Amino acid sequence: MSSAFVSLQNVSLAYGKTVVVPDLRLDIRKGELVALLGPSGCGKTTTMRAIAGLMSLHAGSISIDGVDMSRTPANKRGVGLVFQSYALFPHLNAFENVAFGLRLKKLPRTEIIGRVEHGLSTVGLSHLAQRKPAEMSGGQQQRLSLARSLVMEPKVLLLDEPLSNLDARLRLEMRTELQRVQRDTGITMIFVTHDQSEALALADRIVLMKDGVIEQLGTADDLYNRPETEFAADFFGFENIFEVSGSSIRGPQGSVSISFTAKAGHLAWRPGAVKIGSGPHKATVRGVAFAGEHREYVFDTGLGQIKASAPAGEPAYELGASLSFDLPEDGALSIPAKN
Amino acid sequence: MFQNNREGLALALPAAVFTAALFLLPVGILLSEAFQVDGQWSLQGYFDFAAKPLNQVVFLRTLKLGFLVAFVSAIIGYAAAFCIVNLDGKHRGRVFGLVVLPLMISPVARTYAWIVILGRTGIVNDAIQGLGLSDTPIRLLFTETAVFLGLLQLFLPLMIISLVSAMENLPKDVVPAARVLGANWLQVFTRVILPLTKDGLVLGGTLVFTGSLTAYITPAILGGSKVLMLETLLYQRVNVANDFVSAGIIATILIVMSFGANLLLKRISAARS
Amino acid sequence: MKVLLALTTALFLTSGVAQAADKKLTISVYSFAQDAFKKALYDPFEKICNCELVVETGNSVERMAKIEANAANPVVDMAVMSSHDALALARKGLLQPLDTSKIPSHADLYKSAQDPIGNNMAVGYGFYATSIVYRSDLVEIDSWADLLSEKVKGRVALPNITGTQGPLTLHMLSKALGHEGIDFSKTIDAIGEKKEDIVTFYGRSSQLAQLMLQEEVIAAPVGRFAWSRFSGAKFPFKWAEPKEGQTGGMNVMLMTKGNGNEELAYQFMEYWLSNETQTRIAEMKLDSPANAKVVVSDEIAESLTYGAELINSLNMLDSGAIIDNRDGWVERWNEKVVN
Amino acid sequence: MTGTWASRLIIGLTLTFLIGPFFIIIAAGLSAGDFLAFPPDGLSLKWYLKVFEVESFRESFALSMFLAVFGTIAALILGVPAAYAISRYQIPYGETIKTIVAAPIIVPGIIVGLALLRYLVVPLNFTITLALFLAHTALVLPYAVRVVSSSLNNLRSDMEEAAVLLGCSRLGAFFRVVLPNIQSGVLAAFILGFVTSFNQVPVSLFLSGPGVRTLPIDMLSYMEITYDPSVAALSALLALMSVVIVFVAEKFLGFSRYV
Repeated sequence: MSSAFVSLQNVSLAYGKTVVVPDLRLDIRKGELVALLGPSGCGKTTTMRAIAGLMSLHAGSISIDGVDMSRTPANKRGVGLVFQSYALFPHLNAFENVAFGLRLKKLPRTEIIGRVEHGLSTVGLSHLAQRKPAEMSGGQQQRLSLARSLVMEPKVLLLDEPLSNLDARLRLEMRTELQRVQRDTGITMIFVTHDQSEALALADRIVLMKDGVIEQLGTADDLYNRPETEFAADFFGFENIFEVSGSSIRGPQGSVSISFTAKAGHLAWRPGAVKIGSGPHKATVRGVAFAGEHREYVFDTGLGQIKASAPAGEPAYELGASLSFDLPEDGALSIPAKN
Repeated sequence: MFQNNREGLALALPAAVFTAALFLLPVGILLSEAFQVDGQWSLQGYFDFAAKPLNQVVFLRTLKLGFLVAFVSAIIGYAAAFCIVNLDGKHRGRVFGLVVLPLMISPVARTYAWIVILGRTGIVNDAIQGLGLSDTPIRLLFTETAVFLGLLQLFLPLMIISLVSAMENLPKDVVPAARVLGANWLQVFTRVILPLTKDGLVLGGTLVFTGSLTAYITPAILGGSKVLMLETLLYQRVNVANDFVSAGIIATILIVMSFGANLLLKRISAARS
Repeated sequence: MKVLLALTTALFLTSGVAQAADKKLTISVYSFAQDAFKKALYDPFEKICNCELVVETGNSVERMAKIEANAANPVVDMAVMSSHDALALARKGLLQPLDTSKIPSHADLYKSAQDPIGNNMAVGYGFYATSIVYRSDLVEIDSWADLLSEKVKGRVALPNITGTQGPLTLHMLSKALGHEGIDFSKTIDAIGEKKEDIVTFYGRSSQLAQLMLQEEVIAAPVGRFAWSRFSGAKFPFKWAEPKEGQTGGMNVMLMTKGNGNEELAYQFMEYWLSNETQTRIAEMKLDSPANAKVVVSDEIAESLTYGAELINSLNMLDSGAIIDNRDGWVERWNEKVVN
Repeated sequence: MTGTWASRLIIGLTLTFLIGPFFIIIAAGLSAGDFLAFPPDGLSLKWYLKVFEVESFRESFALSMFLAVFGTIAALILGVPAAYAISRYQIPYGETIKTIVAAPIIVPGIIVGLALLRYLVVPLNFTITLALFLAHTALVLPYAVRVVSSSLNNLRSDMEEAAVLLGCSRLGAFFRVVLPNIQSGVLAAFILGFVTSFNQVPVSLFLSGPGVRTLPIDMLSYMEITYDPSVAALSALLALMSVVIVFVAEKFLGFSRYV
C-alpha cells in the first residue's frame, strides 16, 4: 500500500446502469510501465479513463502519489493521456499543440518556448514545429501527441493503444521510443492494449483483464510462461486446453488417457508443444497452412480439434492424412482448479 | 459522450425553453382557440368552417396545387438530378451552386419576376403571339397556372437538392449494371433508381409539398383574391374580420397536412421496399 | 462572444431610448399617394408640432381590424377611414368622442361632415365620388352594367366586397341591373356567373392603379381620391359618367379610445381640416375638401368631388346599412363569387 | 448513357427556369421608362438610385438587417450550446428537446406571427420589434442547431478530453479547442440564418406596425402602390446581395453542403 504510487481501491465503474468494472484493486509503483491488457470490452479503457478522471467512479477510490483523487476533476489531476486517435488540435501547429497546456498554466514565455522545444526534440520533431497535424504522418502525429503530454511533466502518463494505428515498422520504432522516454524520464506509465505481444515487449508488469476483473497480474515472464487461468493461458498461446479427469483429459469430442499424473484442473499445450508423427493418439489433418518458419495444422482427434505446428523443414502432412501424435508432459501447462 | 447529463441539460435547456415559451406556447393557444366555442371545448368551429363552400374550395385548391407542385418538381427533379450527378466534379459543383442559389434570394424578388413574365404584355404572351398561337394575349396573372409556376420555381431547388444527395449515395455503377442485365431506361428508373433514392424523394416531396401549402407571397401576388389558398385565406380572415377562430382552424389544417404528408410519404416509401 | 452580447444589449437599449425621447403621433391612413401626402401634410405638420409622425398605411377594413385587435393597448392614436368602418369601431366602443371645441375648423365643414356617424365619434375630412375608370381608347363605358358586359370581358376588375368600394359598386350595379333590396343577392349572383371574365377583385385602390398601368385591366370602379394616379398616366384613362349616376362616400377621421396622445391628435386634426391645408391638398388633387370654405379653380374642381351640388348628387350608401348587411354580403360573395 | 446534349439541355432548361427570372428582374430595373416592362424602355440606372432615396426602404432595410444579424447571433448563442449538448451528452428527454427546438421549421410562419401578435404583443405589451426579434431568433434556431451539430459530429470529442487533461476546464476546452474547429460551421449557420431571417415574410406579415416593417413586407406594400421599376431594382439588388454572400461563403466554407 505504502509503496503504491497509483492506487485503485475497490473501484467500480458503470455506464448508466451497466456496470463495466465491478470491484477493482490495483497498485502501481512509481516509475513502473504497466500494461492493461485484455480483449475489447474487458474494461481496460474504462479503467484508464477513470484514472484520468474522464469517468466518474461509481464506488471506490483512486489515489495518486498518496493523494485521494477520486473527486478531483481531470484537469487538476496531473495525469497525461495519449489518445488512440492522438486527439491533436487541428487548428494549432505542432509547436502550439505542445505549448497548449503550458500556456494554460500561464508559465513565462521563455520557459514555454524552452520546454516545447525540448519536448519536440525528445520525440524528434523539432524540424516540424510549424506543421499542422493534418500535414504530418501517423507516426509523427503519435510522437507529437506524446510530446504534448510529456511537456506537462505528468505524474502518470496514460497511453491508449499507443501502437495500434501504426504500421508494423513504425510500431517497432515507437515501442523503442516509448521505452527510451520512460527510461529517461522515469515517469510512471500505464498503457492499454489488446495485443499481448505489445504488452509483453513493453511492460514491466501486465494486468490481464476480463469482464472488468483482473484475471492475472504479473511480469511478462509470469504471464507468458505461467498463466494461472484458462483465459490467461489461451490469451498467451496455450490454445489446446483440456480438463483433467483422473488419468485422462477430456475434450469436447471425448477423452484420451495421458501417460503422466496431473493435478486436478486443466492441462494446456501450445501448438508447438504437440508432438507430431508418433505417439499414442490418432489424428486426421483437417487444415494446414504454411506460415513461413512453421506449418500450422488443425487436427481432428478423439478430443476434438487441436492445433499443432511443426517446423517448416519437416515433411508436410497433406489434408486428410492420418497420423499419430502425443501430448507430452514436457510442455504441458498445469492450471490448478479454482478455489 | 460525456457523463454529466445535468450539465448537458443545462446547455440544451435555454434553447428548448426559449422556443417552447415564446414560440410553441403562443401557437398552441392560438390553435386551441379554434376548439372553443363560447368558452366550451367543441368541434363546432370546424363544422362551421367545413360547411362554407369558399373554405372547401380553398382547401381543395391548396391540396391540389401542393400535390401538383410536388409531383411536377419530382419529375423535373429526377431528370435534373440525374444529369447533375453525372457531371464531372467541377461542373457538378457549379451547377449545384446555381440550383441552391435561388433559395438564398428573397422570395419577394423571386415572385415579382413572374409579374413581368406572365403579364398581358409580358414575355410569355409576347412569345405566344409571336409564334401565332393566339391572336390576343392570354390572361395568366391571377390564375392557378401563375401560382403553380411561381411555387414550382420557388421549391424545385429543394427537390433537386434532395434527389442529388440521394443519387450521390447510389452505389457506383448500379445503372450500367442494370443496363447490362437488359433493363430499358424506364425499368432502370422504376426498378433501380426509384427504390434506391426514395428517401430523397420523400424528403424532397415533403419539403416541396409543405412549402407550397405554407407559401404566402406567391399566392398573394400571383393569385390575389381570386385564387385564394389556405395561407392567403388565413391572412384575409384575420385582417378583414379579426376572425381568429378561422385562423386557428386553418393553422391546424396546415400543420396537420404538413405532418400528414410527411407520414404518408414515409409510409409509401416503406411499403415499396 | 462577450463583446457581441454587450453590443446587442447596447443596441437594444439605445434604440429604445431613442424612441422614447421624441414626441410622437401615430396615425393610420390609406396607402395611396403617400409621397404626395408626405409633402402636403406630414412634413409641414412635423415642422409645426416639433414631433414625429409615424404612419401606418393600408385599406380601411384592414386597419380597422388592427385597431380592434390592439384595443387594449392602442398603437394608433388617430386614424382616417371610411365612415362605415368608423361606425363599426364606434359601435364596439373603441373610439373616443371628439371634443370639437379643440378643432376650430370644425365649424367650417359641410354640415354632413360635422358629425357623420353620431355622438361626435368622427368628423369627415373629405368626400369622394366613385365611378368607373376606363381606357377610352379601348372601350366606352356609360352604365354600371357595362362592367359585366362583353365589352370588357377578361379585362375588368371589381373591388373586393370587404373593401370600401365593394358595397358601393354593388349598390350601383343593383341599380343598373334593376335588382331591388339591400341584400344585393341577385347582383352578387350575377357577378358570380361572370366571375371567369373578371381579372381580379382588388383590395386597395392603389393596387388597381398598378393593374391598369400594367394593361391587365381596362375598366374598374374606383374612388375619386385615386384619380390622380390615372389622370397623368401613359394611357388615355377616362372617368365615366354612367347614366345611373355616380356613387361615393366620405372619409372620416377619428381617435382611438385611451390613446393618451389627444393633444397632439387634435392639433393634427385641426391642421388637416384647416382651410389652408385642405386647399393645398385639393390643389394637389389628392383629396376633395370637406371644408366648405375651400375655394379652388374650375380646372382643379374638375378633378375633385367638389362643391355642395355634386356632393348632394352622389348615390351614397348609409353607413349603418353597410355595417348591418356586410356579413350577409360577404357570405354570399364567398359562396358565389370567389370560389 | 444518354447523350450529353440531352443532359445539357435538361440542365440548361432547369437553370433557365430557376435563374432566368432574376435576369429579367435585373433588366426590368434598368428601364429608363416609368413603368415596369421587359424588355426595358431604354436603359438607365435611375431606378436603382431611387431605391436608396425611398425613406421607408431605408428604414425597413435597417430593421431587417438588425433582425437578421442580431436574431441570428441570439439563435447561435442559444443554439451552439444546445447543439453541443445534443452531440456530446446523453441528455434526459433529448428527443423531446430536439423536437421542440426543430418545431419552428414545421409551424407555418404566418401562424407564428399571428400567435405572437395576439399573445405577446397585445396582452404583454411587447413592442413589435421585440416580437419580431424573438420570432426570428426562434425561426433561425433550428438551422443553427442543425448546421452546428453536423460540424460537431465531425469533430472527435476526445480532443476536448485531451484539452481537459492538459489543464483546461470544460468551458475552456470548448472555447480553445471546439469553437476554433467548428468556426466554419458556425459561420455557415450564421449565413444561412441571416439569409433565412432577412428573406422571411410570413412571420413578419402580422408583426408589422406603424413605422415598423421588415424590408420584404415593405416591398410587398410598395409593389401594390406603385408600378414603377424601383421594386424590380430593389429585388435585383437584394438578389445580388444574396449572390455575393453565397458566392463568398461557398468559396471559403463550401457552403452548399450545409444547406
